[in-house]
This record gives sequence, C-alpha cells and structure tokens, in this order.
Amino acid sequence: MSLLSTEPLRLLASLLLIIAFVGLNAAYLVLAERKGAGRFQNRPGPNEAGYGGWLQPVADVLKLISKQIMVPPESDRLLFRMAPLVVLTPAMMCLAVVPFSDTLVARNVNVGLLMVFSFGSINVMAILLSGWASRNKYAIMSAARVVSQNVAYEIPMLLVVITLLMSTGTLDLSEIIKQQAGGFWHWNFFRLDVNPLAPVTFVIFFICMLAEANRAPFDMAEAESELVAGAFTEYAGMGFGVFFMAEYANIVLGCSLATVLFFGGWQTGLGALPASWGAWKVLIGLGFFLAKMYALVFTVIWVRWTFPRTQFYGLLNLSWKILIPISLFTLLLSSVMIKLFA
Amino acid sequence: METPVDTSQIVKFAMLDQLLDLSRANSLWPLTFGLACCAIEMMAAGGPRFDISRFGAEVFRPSPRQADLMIVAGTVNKKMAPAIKILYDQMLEPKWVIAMGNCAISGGPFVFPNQYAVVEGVDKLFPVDVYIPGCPPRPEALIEGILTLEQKLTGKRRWPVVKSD
Amino acid sequence: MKTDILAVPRGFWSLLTGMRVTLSQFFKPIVTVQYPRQTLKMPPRYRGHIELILDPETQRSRCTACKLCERACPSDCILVEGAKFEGEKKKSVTQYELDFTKCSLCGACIEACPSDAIKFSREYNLASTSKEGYHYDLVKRLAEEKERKSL
Amino acid sequence: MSPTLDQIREHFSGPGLALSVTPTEHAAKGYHLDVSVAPAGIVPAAQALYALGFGLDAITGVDWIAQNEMEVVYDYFHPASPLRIVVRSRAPRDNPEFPTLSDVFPGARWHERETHDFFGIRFAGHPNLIPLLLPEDADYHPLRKEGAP
Amino acid sequence: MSAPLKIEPATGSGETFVLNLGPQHPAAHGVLRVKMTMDGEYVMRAEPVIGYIHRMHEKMGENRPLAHFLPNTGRVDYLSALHYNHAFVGAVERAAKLEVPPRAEFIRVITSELNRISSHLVWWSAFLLDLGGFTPLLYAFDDREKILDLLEGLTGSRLTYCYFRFGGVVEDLDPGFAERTRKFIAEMRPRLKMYRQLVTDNIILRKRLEHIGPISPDLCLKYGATGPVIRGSGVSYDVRRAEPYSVYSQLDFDVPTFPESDSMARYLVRMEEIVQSLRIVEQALDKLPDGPVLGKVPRVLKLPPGDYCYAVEAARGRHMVRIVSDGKEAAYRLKLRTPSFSNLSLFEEASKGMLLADALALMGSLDLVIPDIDR
Repeated sequence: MSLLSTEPLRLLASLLLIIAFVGLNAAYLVLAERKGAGRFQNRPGPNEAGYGGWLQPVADVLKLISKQIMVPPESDRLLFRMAPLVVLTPAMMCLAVVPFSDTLVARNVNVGLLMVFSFGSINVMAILLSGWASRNKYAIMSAARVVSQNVAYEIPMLLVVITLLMSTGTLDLSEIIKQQAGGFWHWNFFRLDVNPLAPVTFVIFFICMLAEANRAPFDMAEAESELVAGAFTEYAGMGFGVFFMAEYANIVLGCSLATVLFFGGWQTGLGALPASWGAWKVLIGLGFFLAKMYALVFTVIWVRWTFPRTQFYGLLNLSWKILIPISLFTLLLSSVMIKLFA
Repeated sequence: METPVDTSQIVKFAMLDQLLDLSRANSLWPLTFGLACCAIEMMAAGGPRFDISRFGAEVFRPSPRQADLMIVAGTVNKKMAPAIKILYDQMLEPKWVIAMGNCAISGGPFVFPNQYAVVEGVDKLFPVDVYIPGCPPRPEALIEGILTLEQKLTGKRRWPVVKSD
Repeated sequence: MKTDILAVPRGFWSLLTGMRVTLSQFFKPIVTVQYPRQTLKMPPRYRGHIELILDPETQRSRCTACKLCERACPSDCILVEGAKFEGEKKKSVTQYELDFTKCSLCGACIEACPSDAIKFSREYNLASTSKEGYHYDLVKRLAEEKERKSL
Repeated sequence: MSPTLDQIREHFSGPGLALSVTPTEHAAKGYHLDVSVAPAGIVPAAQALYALGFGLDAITGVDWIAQNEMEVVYDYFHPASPLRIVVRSRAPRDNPEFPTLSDVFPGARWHERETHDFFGIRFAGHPNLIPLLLPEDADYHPLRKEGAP
Repeated sequence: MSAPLKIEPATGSGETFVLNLGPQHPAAHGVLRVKMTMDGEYVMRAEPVIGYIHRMHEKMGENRPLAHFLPNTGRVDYLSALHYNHAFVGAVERAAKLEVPPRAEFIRVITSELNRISSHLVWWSAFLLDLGGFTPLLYAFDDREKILDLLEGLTGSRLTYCYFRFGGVVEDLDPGFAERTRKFIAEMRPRLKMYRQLVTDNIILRKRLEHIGPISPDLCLKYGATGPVIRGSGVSYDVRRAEPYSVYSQLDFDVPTFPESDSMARYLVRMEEIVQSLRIVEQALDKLPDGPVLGKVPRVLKLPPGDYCYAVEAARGRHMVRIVSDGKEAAYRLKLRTPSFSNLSLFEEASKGMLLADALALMGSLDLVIPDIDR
C-alpha cells in the first residue's frame, strides 16, 4: 500500500518537475543562444527587456500566446494541430529516464537507453507530419529532407552506443554512471583501455546528436535561406513556439545523454565524496551534471554560430561514407580490445 | 492614421492588456523583406554597431505567418503592389507596418509628372503605423522608429529622447 | 581513396580553426553604440533635411527668394515665395516649404543658392506616426530657432 | 588571338554589308568603330563578331520621332582586346521590325524584350516577346517620344 | 570526395512541380522572383521574373536638365553608388569635353575603390547568409561601418552618394581623411586573414562551392556577363585595364582571375579584389596631387549632338552609360548598361539540373543587386 501511495505521487511530482525543467530550459536557452550569438558577434544581444534581458523570453512567450491562431485553409486540420504535440512529448518522456543525480531520477528503467532511442526517433515523424499537413511546397520539401537526414544519422549514433554498451554491459543509465565512479579517468570518454578511440566516438555521437536535433551545420529542416521557414512555414504563434521548445528540448536531451554516457553523469570525477555529507551529495551531483550538460549546450550554440550549412548530399555522404565506417571500425577495435584484455 | 479603437472588447482587462502590449512591444519580429537601398540600412541596423537585437527585434522571420512587423524598406512598384498586399494579408494579427525611407512614405525621388511604375506611398495599400523619412534613413532612425512603435503600443516611452545637436 | 583519407582530418582541422576564431571573438569587447543611451556624433558634412541659415549680423535669413533652388531640385520638393519690403534693396523670403518625404538629399539646392542661405541640418533620427510632420515650413523653424537663441 | 580594328573594318567594307563604317576616337566617343547596317545585316554582323570572339554588351533603342525612325544600337566588347564596336540600324517608326539575335547571343533575348517593353520595337523570331520589366499586361511603351506613357 | 559530385536528376520521373521563389524570399536579395520547375529537389528550369523594382531611371534621364539625374545614379546600384556616379559624370564630361583636375580624378578613384570594398563586404555577408552562416555578416558589417564613417565624413551620405559633379567633385577631402583611411587599411588586412581562417578555408564552405555552378567563358560571352563572373571563368577582362579611364593607368594593381569557373572561383576573385582595392587606395593616397577639385563648367551645359558612351568597372562588372544627345540642354536618350542584368540572364542556362541549394549558391555567387537589374 505504501508503495502504491507514494509511487504515483512521486511520479507525478517528477513528471511536473521535468515539464517545468523542459519549459524553463527552452525559454532561457533561447535567451542564452541570442546572448551567446551576440557575444560571438561583438554585440550585447537582448538587454532592454528587464535587467540584462532576462525578461525577453517572457515577452516572446506572451506575444506568441496572444497571436492569432490560424490553420491554413485546405490543410489537414487534425494533423496540423497534432504535429506540435507529437514533437514535444517524446523529448519530455526521454528525460524521465535520465538520472539527474543518484536518487533524482523520475523512473529508473533498466532498459533506459533503449527507451531513449526508441522515443528519440518519433520527432522525425512529427516534423514529417507538420510538413505534410501545412500544404506548402517548402514544408513538404523540408519534411522529405528531414526524414532522410535523421535516418542517415540514426545508424552511426546507434553503432557508437553499441561500442559503449559492450564495455558497460548494461542499458540502465544509473548503472552506467555508477560504473564511471572514482576519478575522472574512469569516465567512458577517457577509458582508452576498453576503446582506444573513445574521444572519436564522442565526436561522432556529438555530430549525430546535432543532426538529430536539426541544428547547426545540419539545419536542413528549417533551412532559412532556402526553404523559407521549412516545415514550420505555416505555423504561427504558440504552434511555432512549441516547435522552438521541442528543438531546445532535443538539444537538452542530447547533451544530457552525452554527459551520462561519456562524462560520467553526476559523478564528480574527484573520487568518492565522504558519506557524512549525505543529502548534500545529491545536490553536488546535480550541480556537476548540469554544469557538464550546459558546457555541451554551449558547444552546440558555439557550433551553430560558426559554420555555414552543409549541402544536402554532403550531409548524407558525411554519414554514409565517413561516420558509419569509422564507427564500425571502432566497434571492431573495441570488441577486440575487450576480448583480449578485459 | 490612428488604428481604429477596438470597441468589440466590452470588458477591458487593463492589467492584462498592458502586459500583453508590453510583451508585444518588446518582441517585434520583423519580416525579411528588403526592397531597395533602405534594406541595406536595415541590415546595418541588425549589424553589430546598431544592433536592434537589444530590443528583441533581430529575429527576421522569412515566413509572414511568424512575423508581426513589416518594415517596408524601399520603393514599392506597381508590379510588386499585389504581392505586398498578399504578404500583408498573410501576416497574422496583431501586426504593424513601418514605412522606412522616402520611397515607402511618398514615392520619394521617383515621383515626377506622369510616372508609370511607382506606388506613391505604401499607405495607399494598407495602414502604416510609423513613418521614417530619409533617403536612406540612418540605422538609428530605424531604431527610433521601433521605439516610436513601442511607444504607440504601450503608451509610454521607456527610453531617453535623443535631440540631435 | 587515399586523398579522401587525408581530406577528413584536414577538413576537421579547418572546422577547429573556424571555431577558434569565433571563440577569440567571444572575448572581444562589444562594439555596439547602444542608441538611445549612447549616440554617435554626426560629421560636419552630414546631410539631414535642409534649413535656412540665421545670419548672425542681420539676425534674418540671407535668402532673397530667387527660386534658383526650386528650379535646381530634381524632385520638386521646394516651394519659395518672397516679397519686397519697402526700404530694402532685395526681396526677402516669406514662405519656404520643403516636402522632405520627396527629397533625395543630393545637395543641388545648396550649390545653386547664390547667397548661401540654406545648409544641411544634422537631424538623423526622425520618426513619427504621421507623415504630415515632414512637410517643413523652414521660415517658421527659423523663427523658432531665433527665439531659442535669444533666450 | 585578339582581332585588330583594320581586320574588322575590311570585313565590314565588303560588298553590301554595311551602309557606312566610321572609325571613331575612343577618348571622344567611347567606342572604336561605328557601323550602321540595314536591318537585314544585323544578324550576319553579329555572327561575324561572335566568330571573332566579341560578346554582346547591350542593345539600346532610340526613338527619333523627328525623322520618324526607330534606331537600335548593338554594343560589342571583346574580353581580350580593348576594341569596342557599335552596330546600329534604323527602321521606319510606324512599323519597327528587326530580326532577333537570340540564336547567336542568347543574352540578347532579355535585351530585346526590354527594348520591346520601352519602344514597342518587334523582334522577328524572338522566342517569347512578353514584357520583361513592365507588368505582364502592360500595353504602353514609356520611352516613346509621343509623351503619355 | 575530391572528385566533383556528378548528380544526375532522376530522369523520366516526369512529375515536376513549379516552385515560386517569390518576390519575397530570403535568398532573393530583394524582389527577384524565380519560377523554378522542380523535379523533387532538382531544378529543371529556373526562369527569373524581374521588374518588381523597376524605377524608371532611363525615363528620368530624358527631357530633364542633366544635373537632375545625378541623385538617380546613386540609386541604380546602391552598393557601388560612386562607380555609377563616375560613369554618368564621365559620359557628360566626354561629350562636353570638360577638363577634370587631376586631384579630383584621384579623389574619385580613392572613393570608388573604398566603395568597391564596402560592396564586396555586403556581398560576402549576404552570400554567407544564403549558405547558412550568420556570424560573418556581423563581422563584415563591423568593418564596413568603418568605411562608411570615412565616406560619410567626406560626402555626407552613407549609401546613396551624390558626391561627383560634372568636372570634378563637390568638396575637397575633409581634414584627417588620409590618416583615417591609412589607419583603416592597416586594420583591414588582419581582418581579411581572420575571414580566410573562419570561412574561406572552411571545408563545409568548400564542399558547398567547389564544382558548383560552372560558368564557361563562352557562356559569359554569349550572355555578356562581366566583372567577377567572367574573371571567375579565367578571362581577365577588367574595364580599368581594357578601357583605362580616370587615373587607373597610373596605378599598379593586378586583375585576379581563377580558371576553375565555379562558385568558389567567383568567391576567391572578390576576396582577392578587396586586397587589390586596398593597394589601389594606398597608392592613390600617396600620389594625391594638390590643386582644385572642380574644373570650370559652362553655366548651361549643352552636349553636342551625337552618341557618347563611358564604361566603368563597377563592383558587379562593366557599367556603361550611353548618352544620345540632339544638341538641346537635356539628354535625348540615356541608356544604363548594368552588369547584374547580364549576369542574371545566364542563370537560366547555368542552373539547369542543379539542386535547389546549389542553384541558390550559384545565384549568391553572381552577386545580384535587384534594382541594378530592373533599373
């Protein structure tokens, strides 16, 4: 009975926390991106709304909410309205499995990694839905691009994760982090004994994560200068706002996954903390996790404001002809190393 | 030309309306829509020296659905007039128009007896909220135009008035 | 295939140099003139709308309403009227209308003026919600300027 | 490789090719040779100049209302030599008709459509002589001298 | 990867649709409409529709005094306005045989070359914006503001200059102009190195531009394309060398050409031209003679009857002004031969069978200014 009574409450609370986390993150990552872009370009970025611009996301969201709601005339009304929902929910559900700290995890599923990847590929379908439903030539072209792009980048990502699983042996994210306890040389990023090309696998994982979230050099979906506003051309007001939020939710998910898999999640990397601190350890762990994640998010922003967009064929060639061969090679190398030494 | 007062709202939520107006004033997303020389000054206003991103206005949305401010920067041609009218209609309420440069205000230097190609002023097509004279106006004038639009929206001006010497 | 192997690391290195450049710009100071709070000083030859010059000795405009500027203007934005008051050799200007919304700031009127009566003003940040404000009456503005000076 | 002025002059002084060939001072006029041909001679002149490596620079229409004639001026430039050749020809004003150059110089299609826009000069054999700069349904020719657009 | 990506459109699919790259499109740099018949992502036929910003410049040149056309010249191609001033003023001087003092000619060269650099910087930022990179626009506009300060202090306007007159220039250099210009040149050179590291050597950009949009020299001749487009195809045709005007014959600079004739070659031509223009400004400042800046001009300017041309190397190519005069005070016919008009006319043939993204990269590499096309 006790399990019954506390568990649903706990689940509800953690789900609300995750929705708040994704919402706040999306709003303030937009501001961080605009201020970051400003800093990269020697200009201050939004600083007139509130002190230093911290009210800018509030202004944007309120404006987007109060915009006129419009569904294009001959478009498929049901699909058009459903697409924004379908794009946001998978990102939020995957975050339920990510361990923010050793006890701060919504629902520790022992096949957590599998769940993340299975839900991760739903947002492709959502963008296809929005592209098809808005009956706009640009939207359909962009939807077609997104599908082939995500398929092309799903494979190297999975190959890289398989090389990792061979050394960790488990799909449970909390378990993976526990294995990386102790000094930071225990993090999978530095575990050269198991996989001598570990940094390369991280770089491939990072590139694939960018392509999955349609970001930076691979933003084929919303290729501003070619396909007007890509799959979101017909969306206005909060419909467009939700797509914006989903993009940032995907980035947060990608970066937190990278942190968990490669940089030891909430491990401090300075050896075990004295047990006497008790509750404080949870907070310190959370702090370290967020710090690593936001460092990766900064890199995503940094990459976006540096590179032009790749050509569509270049994007596919990069995946099929370079990333997949390299990840296959690391898979072979890692399995040989594990067989011989581990 | 003042925009007509919206009498359909019988009950006016003063606080909510003020809050919405303030938030709309602070996040005006312009439509990527440069016609001629003034478009280069509009890009310069987006540049690092004048930086309209301070006012949250640097998100140039290419699709009229997502933009709520149309900056008409350049000469409006009779062949282009129907296209601009369609663009204006595609934009969603609440939307505003800034006529930047003499050509958008009154046809500018291209007005001469029996001229056949230029629409003399964009306010012949749809209501305009702010006029910025100049040929081309400096980027500061465009920022001043955005501040005037925000003053028109929220009723008060939060920035110092700059008198040129 | 050999050149392809070399292309990948060299390409990756070019990406890194690009990122190094943007990072170095990240720490450079901002170059923005934050307009309403900080302003730029207009150069002496800046071309704002034209205005009549207040002649320091006679405290009146030097314009003799000869209409040369009206003829020289390519966009016909100037309208000048003058009248000859008794006791004076030359006419003096009574009405000087400038339609600034048609002016292209070419300076032909200033060069055509024989008595150097008009110059470019330094107004660079004009904006308003009505366009009628830009049909300037330069004689009235001159009178206001004279009052401001006399205060 | 680059042709010389005399080579072109004797080409045009052949029988029946040009009405008049007048070399001009580049510093005074801006071009080296001014050839005026009958409307029928425009295309052979263009083919000859193209063979010599000239490129089409511009087609200008002029409306001589006093002589009741319409004139078309073709400019040619050469990438390797400083030579600039001008070929002009006239046609009666009420029925201005010139053969099209679009088979020799595809770039002439747009120039000819623009000249048709402004002067109403018809170019026989032009693939799609519809307005280029004016609205699609424009029936007026603004640069004609008889005033009202 | 090094061999060109031969991409054949899926022939025989037969099902094409017309995509309207409408008058309002981020990659259209203004109001250019391209009717593209597309087969999937491939462009079967891209037919540009122009005239959406036709401003009757040639109509305004006639039956009005010659001086009334001066402000128009700055607005045909507002990015290299001084070149267009130079062409019109040169045509009138050539027709009326006016003497231009040498100091005025040197000032014209200095200001025109500074204007070319600012035009190439705007092209570079708009081109990178087409390819998806946003930061270079900010860096280029930061440097361009320095040039605009120089020219604003001298001429009074930032973009649409009206500074040249028949027989010279309006006013002499303002004090401190030479020092400020030399300081700008010294600051600009390291910035160019930064641009090369950030963009030119970037492999993503190389993959986007190499072997994309080949334009052969013969195609340039057939369509009359000039400027960086023809120099990108290996033909070193530059009006400053072919028909030396003003004092360019006394200045030493070389004309950059790249034989690959693809978008990357046109990109490199313009980046190299910025370096050459800096050299020209430096030499012109050293050789600047003293003396008046405005020759004597008759009160009412009447051109002897005839047909006069004056060609200039504008930022986009060969710009020629033809004045046909019948002896009266106004020009009888004024023809503006603009480079973007011819450069765009070859887009239909050059972009057959390309991908949409490459067709837009090709259009960006042609460096179009739409009022320059429509006049």
